[in-house]
Amino acid sequence: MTLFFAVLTPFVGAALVALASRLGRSYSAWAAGAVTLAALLWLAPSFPLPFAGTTLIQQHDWMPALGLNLAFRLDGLALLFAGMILGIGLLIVLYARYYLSERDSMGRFYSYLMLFMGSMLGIVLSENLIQLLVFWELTSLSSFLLISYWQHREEARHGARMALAVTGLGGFAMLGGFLLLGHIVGSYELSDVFASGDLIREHPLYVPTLVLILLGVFTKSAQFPFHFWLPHAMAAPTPVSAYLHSATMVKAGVFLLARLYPALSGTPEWFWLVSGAGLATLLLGAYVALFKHDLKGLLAYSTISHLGLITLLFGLSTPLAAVAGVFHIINHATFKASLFMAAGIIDHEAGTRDMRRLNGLWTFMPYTATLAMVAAAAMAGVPLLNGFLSKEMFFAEAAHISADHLGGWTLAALVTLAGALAVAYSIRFIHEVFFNGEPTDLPRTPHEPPRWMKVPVEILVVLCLVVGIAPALTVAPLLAVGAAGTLQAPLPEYHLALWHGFNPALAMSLIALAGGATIYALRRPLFALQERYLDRLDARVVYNALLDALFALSQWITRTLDTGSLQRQVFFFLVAALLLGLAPWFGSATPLAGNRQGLPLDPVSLLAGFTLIVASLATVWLHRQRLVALITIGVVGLVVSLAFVKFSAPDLALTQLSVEIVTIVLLLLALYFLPQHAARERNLGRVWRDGAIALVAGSGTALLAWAVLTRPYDTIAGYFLDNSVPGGGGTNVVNVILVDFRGYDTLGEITVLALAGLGIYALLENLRLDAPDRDAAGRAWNRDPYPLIMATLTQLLLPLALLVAVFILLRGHNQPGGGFIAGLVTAVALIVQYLAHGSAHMRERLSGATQPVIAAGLALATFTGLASWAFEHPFLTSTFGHMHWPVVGDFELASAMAFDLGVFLVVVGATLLILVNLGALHDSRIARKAHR
Amino acid sequence: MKRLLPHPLLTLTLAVLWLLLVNTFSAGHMVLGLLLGWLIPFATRSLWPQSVCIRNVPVLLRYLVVVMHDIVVGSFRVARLILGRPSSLRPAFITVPLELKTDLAISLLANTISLTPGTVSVLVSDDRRTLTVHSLDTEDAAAMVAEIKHRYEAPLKAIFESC
Amino acid sequence: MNGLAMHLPILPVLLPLVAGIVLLTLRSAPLAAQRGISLAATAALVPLALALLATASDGTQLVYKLGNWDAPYGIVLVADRLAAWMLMATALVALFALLHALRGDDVKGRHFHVLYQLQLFGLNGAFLTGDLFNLFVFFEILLLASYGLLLHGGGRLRVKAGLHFVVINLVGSTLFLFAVGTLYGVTGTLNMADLAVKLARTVPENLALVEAAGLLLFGVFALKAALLPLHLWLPAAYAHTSAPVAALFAIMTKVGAYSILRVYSLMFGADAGAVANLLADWLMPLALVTLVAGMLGAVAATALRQQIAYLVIASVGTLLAAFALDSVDGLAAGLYYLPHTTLATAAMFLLADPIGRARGERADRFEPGPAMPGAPILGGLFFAAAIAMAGLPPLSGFLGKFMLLRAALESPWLTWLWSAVLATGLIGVIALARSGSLLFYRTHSTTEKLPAPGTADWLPAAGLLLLGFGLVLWAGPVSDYATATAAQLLEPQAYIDAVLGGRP
Amino acid sequence: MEALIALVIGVLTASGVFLALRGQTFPVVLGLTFLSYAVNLFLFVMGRLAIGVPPVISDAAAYTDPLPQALVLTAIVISFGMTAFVIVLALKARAELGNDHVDGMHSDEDAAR
Amino acid sequence: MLEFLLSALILTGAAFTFIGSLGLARFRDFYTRLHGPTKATTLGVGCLLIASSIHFSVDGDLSLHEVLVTLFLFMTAPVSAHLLAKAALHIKAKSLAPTPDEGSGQPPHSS
Amino acid sequence: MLNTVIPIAYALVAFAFLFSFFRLIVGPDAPDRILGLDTLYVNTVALLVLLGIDLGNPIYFEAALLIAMMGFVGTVALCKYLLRGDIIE
Ligand code: NA
Ligand code: NA
Repeated sequence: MTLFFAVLTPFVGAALVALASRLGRSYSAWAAGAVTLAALLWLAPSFPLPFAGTTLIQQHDWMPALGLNLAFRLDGLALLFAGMILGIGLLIVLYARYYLSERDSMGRFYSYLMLFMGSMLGIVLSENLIQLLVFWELTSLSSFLLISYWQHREEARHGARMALAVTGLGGFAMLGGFLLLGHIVGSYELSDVFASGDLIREHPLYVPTLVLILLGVFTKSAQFPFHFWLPHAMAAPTPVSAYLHSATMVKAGVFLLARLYPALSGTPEWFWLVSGAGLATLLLGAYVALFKHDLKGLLAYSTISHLGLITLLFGLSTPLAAVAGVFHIINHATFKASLFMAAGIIDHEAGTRDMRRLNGLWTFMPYTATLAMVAAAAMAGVPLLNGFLSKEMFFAEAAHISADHLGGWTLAALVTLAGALAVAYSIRFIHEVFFNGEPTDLPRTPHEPPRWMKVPVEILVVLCLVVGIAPALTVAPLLAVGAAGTLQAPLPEYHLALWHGFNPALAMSLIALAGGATIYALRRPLFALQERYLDRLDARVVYNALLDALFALSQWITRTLDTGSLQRQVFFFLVAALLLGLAPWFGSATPLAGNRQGLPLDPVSLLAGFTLIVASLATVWLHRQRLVALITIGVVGLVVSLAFVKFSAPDLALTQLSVEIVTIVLLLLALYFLPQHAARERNLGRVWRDGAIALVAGSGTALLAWAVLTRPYDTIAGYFLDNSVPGGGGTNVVNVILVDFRGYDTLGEITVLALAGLGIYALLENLRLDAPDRDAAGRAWNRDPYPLIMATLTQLLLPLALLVAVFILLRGHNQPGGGFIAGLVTAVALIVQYLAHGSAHMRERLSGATQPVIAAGLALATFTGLASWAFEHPFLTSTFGHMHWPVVGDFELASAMAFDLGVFLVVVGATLLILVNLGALHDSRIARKAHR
Repeated sequence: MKRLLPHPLLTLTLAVLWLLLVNTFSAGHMVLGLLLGWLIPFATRSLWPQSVCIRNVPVLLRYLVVVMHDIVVGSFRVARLILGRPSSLRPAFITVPLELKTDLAISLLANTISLTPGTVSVLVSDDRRTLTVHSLDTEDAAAMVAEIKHRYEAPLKAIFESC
Repeated sequence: MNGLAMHLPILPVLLPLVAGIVLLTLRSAPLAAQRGISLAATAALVPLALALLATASDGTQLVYKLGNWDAPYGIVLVADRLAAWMLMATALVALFALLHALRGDDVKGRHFHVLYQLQLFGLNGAFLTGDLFNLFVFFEILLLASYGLLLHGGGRLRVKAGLHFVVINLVGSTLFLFAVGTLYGVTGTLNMADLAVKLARTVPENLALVEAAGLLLFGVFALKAALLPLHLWLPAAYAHTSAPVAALFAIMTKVGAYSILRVYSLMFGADAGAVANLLADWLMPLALVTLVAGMLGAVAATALRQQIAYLVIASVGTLLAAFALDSVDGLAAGLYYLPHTTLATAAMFLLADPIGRARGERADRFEPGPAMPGAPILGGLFFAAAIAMAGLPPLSGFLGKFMLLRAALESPWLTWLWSAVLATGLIGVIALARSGSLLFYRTHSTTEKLPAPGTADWLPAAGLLLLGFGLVLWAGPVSDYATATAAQLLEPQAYIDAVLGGRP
Repeated sequence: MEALIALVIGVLTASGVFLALRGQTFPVVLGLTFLSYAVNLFLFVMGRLAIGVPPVISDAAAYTDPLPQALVLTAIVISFGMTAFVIVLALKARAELGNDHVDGMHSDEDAAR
Repeated sequence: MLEFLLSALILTGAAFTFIGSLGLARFRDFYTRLHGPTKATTLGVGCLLIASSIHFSVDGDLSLHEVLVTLFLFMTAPVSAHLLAKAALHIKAKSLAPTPDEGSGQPPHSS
Repeated sequence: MLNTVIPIAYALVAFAFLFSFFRLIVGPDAPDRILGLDTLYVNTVALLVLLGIDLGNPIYFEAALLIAMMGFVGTVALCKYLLRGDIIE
């Protein structure tokens, strides 16, 4: 668990640090330091293991079935990186304490920093590839937070988003790569991956795997052509830059190269892709660095260049090159971190990082200048400093490879050129900041930084020196263990020393030093050239163009699809339905019609069918004259009910008839507030298009119906017919199905009705519509709201209608009828009273509380269903029995009747709720007017 | 009593209608019919006019017979007109002065007029003093008015407006 | 089994129904009482779902015969692993959305709690039913409740979105009935298990007819799931309704996805004889196109809630792509992804609410606005929710995506699926980084008096995110359950036997 | 007879589809009503056509299939509730959007976007 | 004898139904059209209902519920006719006879 | 005798139905159409009664009763709409 806890510590620490900031600014820093140390302490006991040649692996189950476990690994490479992350991390914590200003939130900064540190630690200590990826993405996320720390600055926001986008791209690619790798190996564990190197390299999926993983590596390590995000990430506070861009974030990419080196390297694809990208990056970074006026810009491109160098080394695929790569990782971390911190100090003290304004700082801050000069010299590869050693190993390997490969000395020449450029920009950094005359127009007068701000730089610079002077005594064991961890194999012969005699590498170093000095001396024409032509060449332009294209494309597609038009939605849906319904018929042997014998056609049915069709078409044709359309659609409803009657469905006919009238009343209520006539449509193309769709849809459903009707079928209906009387106690099978066999459907159905009522009630609240004071033809309304004869006679009809309703309700179980129809009849009977007498009259006489009726109905239906629980039967189990009372005689009682009564109540309640409230719309308006 | 049984006549009517409806004349349904005949008016008593008073039942019965006879005769007359030449019709609106006062009586008169020979009630004037009738084929408007008043209005007045 | 345990499968349906009835009865009771009832009923769904999960986890498929009628004649409820899973997701989202609503959204119109409970009634009923027509009925319940909830509070855009939502769904319901009718017309049954048996025996002369019905049904479910090009109802509906309702709606598209999974694994799956693998050619391309279009919509969005709505569409694409793999691993990936995306979306909608309010009149539009009070906590939660939605580690979206990509390794769709999922993942990161940066970073000072969010404003969202994190912590058991569910779905014979009791 | 019913269902569907695609709320409501007629009739005839054999148990020899009838009853009720809702929603939209276009627009030109 | 009565009733009923609707189709203004359906059709349907009542009473138990429909039709037909006429008057539908004033019911001065 | 009478009756009622429908479609005024619909309802009652006698099944009675009721309500509502616009006021 120790490795797990080491990784977990910074994450938990992030919260502690944030909390500590409440105590005071320094507490955050102290807490962050403590957290870093704690992580180090968790690891410390295990440090000797890699030196002893042992790899520590700790496993914890997470998703074992998917091969995704928490698995940690401490080998040489992990140890090396963990040490750098925590060690430099500690220095950064210290440095940042003095760097951040009063306005900056300490808690937020250190909290993000801890998140980042934990993520980095997770990457390097992961044994499981997917877990590694998790931490990998976490570094992207936490660096987003760190880069955008000064969120009010536009460049910080942009830089952070760019870094996230580019490294995010790599992360997603790498996820693919790791999945493929795991697929090839059969495991995501590094141990298994290392053991399957040959299997991997010979697998047909090797190239896609490699490319996807390298995309991750290259984006993270800012390799060409993905390098552009890194300079923009310099918008981060300098401690962040120092940390992310020296020892950590960007090193994650090269760490992964080293990590997967045993599994993936050694193929031509690896060689060309990795070393190709590395070489291009090396040269490009070094070249651009020379022209940056911003101190951190220079360092950023220098970082890009050095990352290219390391990548190139790993690409070469020789063990010695790999050792050199690991060595340069260490060295670059030390000198680049110190340089960033120095730059930060300069920025902090002078208020600018522009080298055109920063001049002659030597006089103001000689001590800092000295430190910076040593570090810069290491960066340039000056002997006696650590940079020289690894760079010389690099030159040696380049020369060696050049001798073997086609192209002869091209590689050697190019890397020497890169070395020369590095020398040139290092000189520039020193010369233009500390010397080169007087400072121009600085925001403040620079002076030496606080004591403790220098300490981290001092430590790192000392490291540069001691390693450079006595590598064998200092860095050698660490390098050995790191290189061994990289190679996962015995180390090659190499010799860490300042002096290797006269050899090509030494020559290249000397040429680079001399060449660098020369280039710097000739910098003015170069600068002019650069400013004139080459500044415009920036990968960021491409990035922005791509991003703009993405936004433009997204907007175009989204707006093309979604115009906010309902007609379009309906159209899409209909077309989709037609395609889905038609597709199976193409190339199918299924005949359209079956061989079932049909019924003969009789003249009355034909007449009814004709009426329905004419009425339908008339409705369509006349739909702009809305009242007329309402009348013709009434005919359609009537004929549909007739069809139900004709084809043995009396219940349906009754229901359809009642619903029909309520719907017409509803539509009339609504029509009052809507335009009575609609204008002719001007878009005739649309009319034709819709007509065509309608024709196809109509034909489709007609054919579908025809196809089914002409086929025989077996049905479960027999069961209902057989069991309706013995099992359900009713002879009206449809009703028994509704209240018993499928009573659950009915419960749902009345819930829908109740919901419709309640929903409408909610909708109508605060609804205000202008009531027209004259009709469509401009006539004032009739003065007589409640015509006498109608009022008097409908009143007489009420008891009759209610009697009919009770009749229909009571007989429903055995004869056509039932709660629903009875409910509608009742509602209609009451609505007629509203029509005849008006809402005010009815309100005086009838409590308008329809909602309790709905509730009672639902409750009755539900609790009737629940009653069966008492007998240990499932919900809605019905029971019935025959009674005998004196005088009254025999009769049947069924629990389903109570259920049906519930249905009745809901229907009455909901229908009245809807109609009465809709009818009261106008009323409330008058009331409101009167009130005003 | 009035409260519990607001409309005894109605109760009886409804009970009879119930028996017609269920098409069964069993004791159970008689009980149920009476029960409903009581329950429905009771439950909707607030929606009912204060009371309907009916005097003169023999007049009522005679009136019903007259109306039924007139309906049949009137229908035959209308049928003849429909089958004849439409252009030979002499349609007219006729104003019938009303003596009836109660809503129910006026309404029943209007209904009766609509169901009987060639007339349809169109309008009760705002002051309820006249009833406008549309006549399909008018020979003598004054005679028609007289006939309506004598044949329908008088008995209705006797039945409903003599309490 | 006796007592209440015997009725376990129906409790998640009846509880909200009874609560709804009680709330309707007590509609003039004090607000606190109404809220208490609603909350208690919703919270009680969690242990109920847990109990069902526990029962189903060993592979038991509880069958509850309503009215004590045997299948296929009566309606049965079937509580299998999938149903329990959906119930759990619903219960959790519903609980937190309701908590959010209690801070005031519930009193902006009539009957919020009744509608809410009946919405849950509809949802749970749809997940549990074993009868195709009953599924239609519960679709209608949940739709009508959702209409009410969607429109709750009113307002111009909300009403327009609601009108579109209602009309398109009514057309959809019509199609549902055409499809169910055709299936009944050919097979003479409605029980899904029985349909599975009968459909597998489809004779060649009925084949195209049955397939047409099956595909029409798919059209309906695709509409509910918001599959391209039937997704157009969703962005406006989700973006313009109130926050708790939008959060609850996170489960609504899943009803469509659920139905696709249930119907096409049971009735048109690999074992379905002549009608086997009916969706094979349709689902994957549509899912991938939906994923891409949804993500592009998220990029093009001009306001946060609109963006989340498009992310919902993208997540539907992801989910259905997983289901389209039609393998244990694929289905498992989808089933893991499902609660993740539901929780994350809901959290995001709940967060969008206080964010919008804290920005004053700029609301949630993507334009530079005033520095919002409470930015650290809202921003932090937004960051976490965005990570989850974008499918980045360490949250559940990543694991879902990992499982999906892994499951696709053996699929012929590998290249397409990977390209779509990975590319949209990146686009999602870009879109969310942009919106987060705009909302939280690109701010200016203001004199506008902006309300600082209280704890209640963000706590439910935080709770949902925490639940989502639970999916990561317990990824092992969760994914095992998802895998077992997937295996159960791909072996429908056990379901059929459980429902039909071994009868042919 | 089967052909006539199929034709009728087709005409109802076609009318419904055409009206549902109109731009104003009122024809859309009419269209939805047509569609529900069509689908109810369709669902009903899935039990096949039979004359004079209503599913009320008596001493008759045969009965028509009662199940589709029960389903249609449920469907009618549901579509009634839905229609009522959409009608009121149309009014609400008229109030909120200021006109009766489904997208809250005035002219066809706008709607044709 | 009974069958003759039945046949006569059915035929009369159907004929009146037919004639009533014929009037509706044939006549030239709304007010004259109103007469056919109000009287002839109502009587026609009444005849048919009585026929039905007799028919089913003979087959088995007494069947009198048709009386109810008849009663209902006779009560409502005049009300419908009245309302329709009132509506026609209100919208000033074309009339062959000079129309009275809507409020007072008095004939126009011109006639 | 009934066997010859019933088809004739069917034909007569069918024509009545057609005439009413004709008036409904042709109008010209709204009251004409409403009257057409009202008459159509009554014709339907006739048709159902005939059907009941023809099939010897009294089960069509309720439909006839309901059609009579609903036809009336429809007519009242439509007329009220013409007169007042607001049918429930
Ligand atoms: Na989602
Ligand atoms: Na009438």
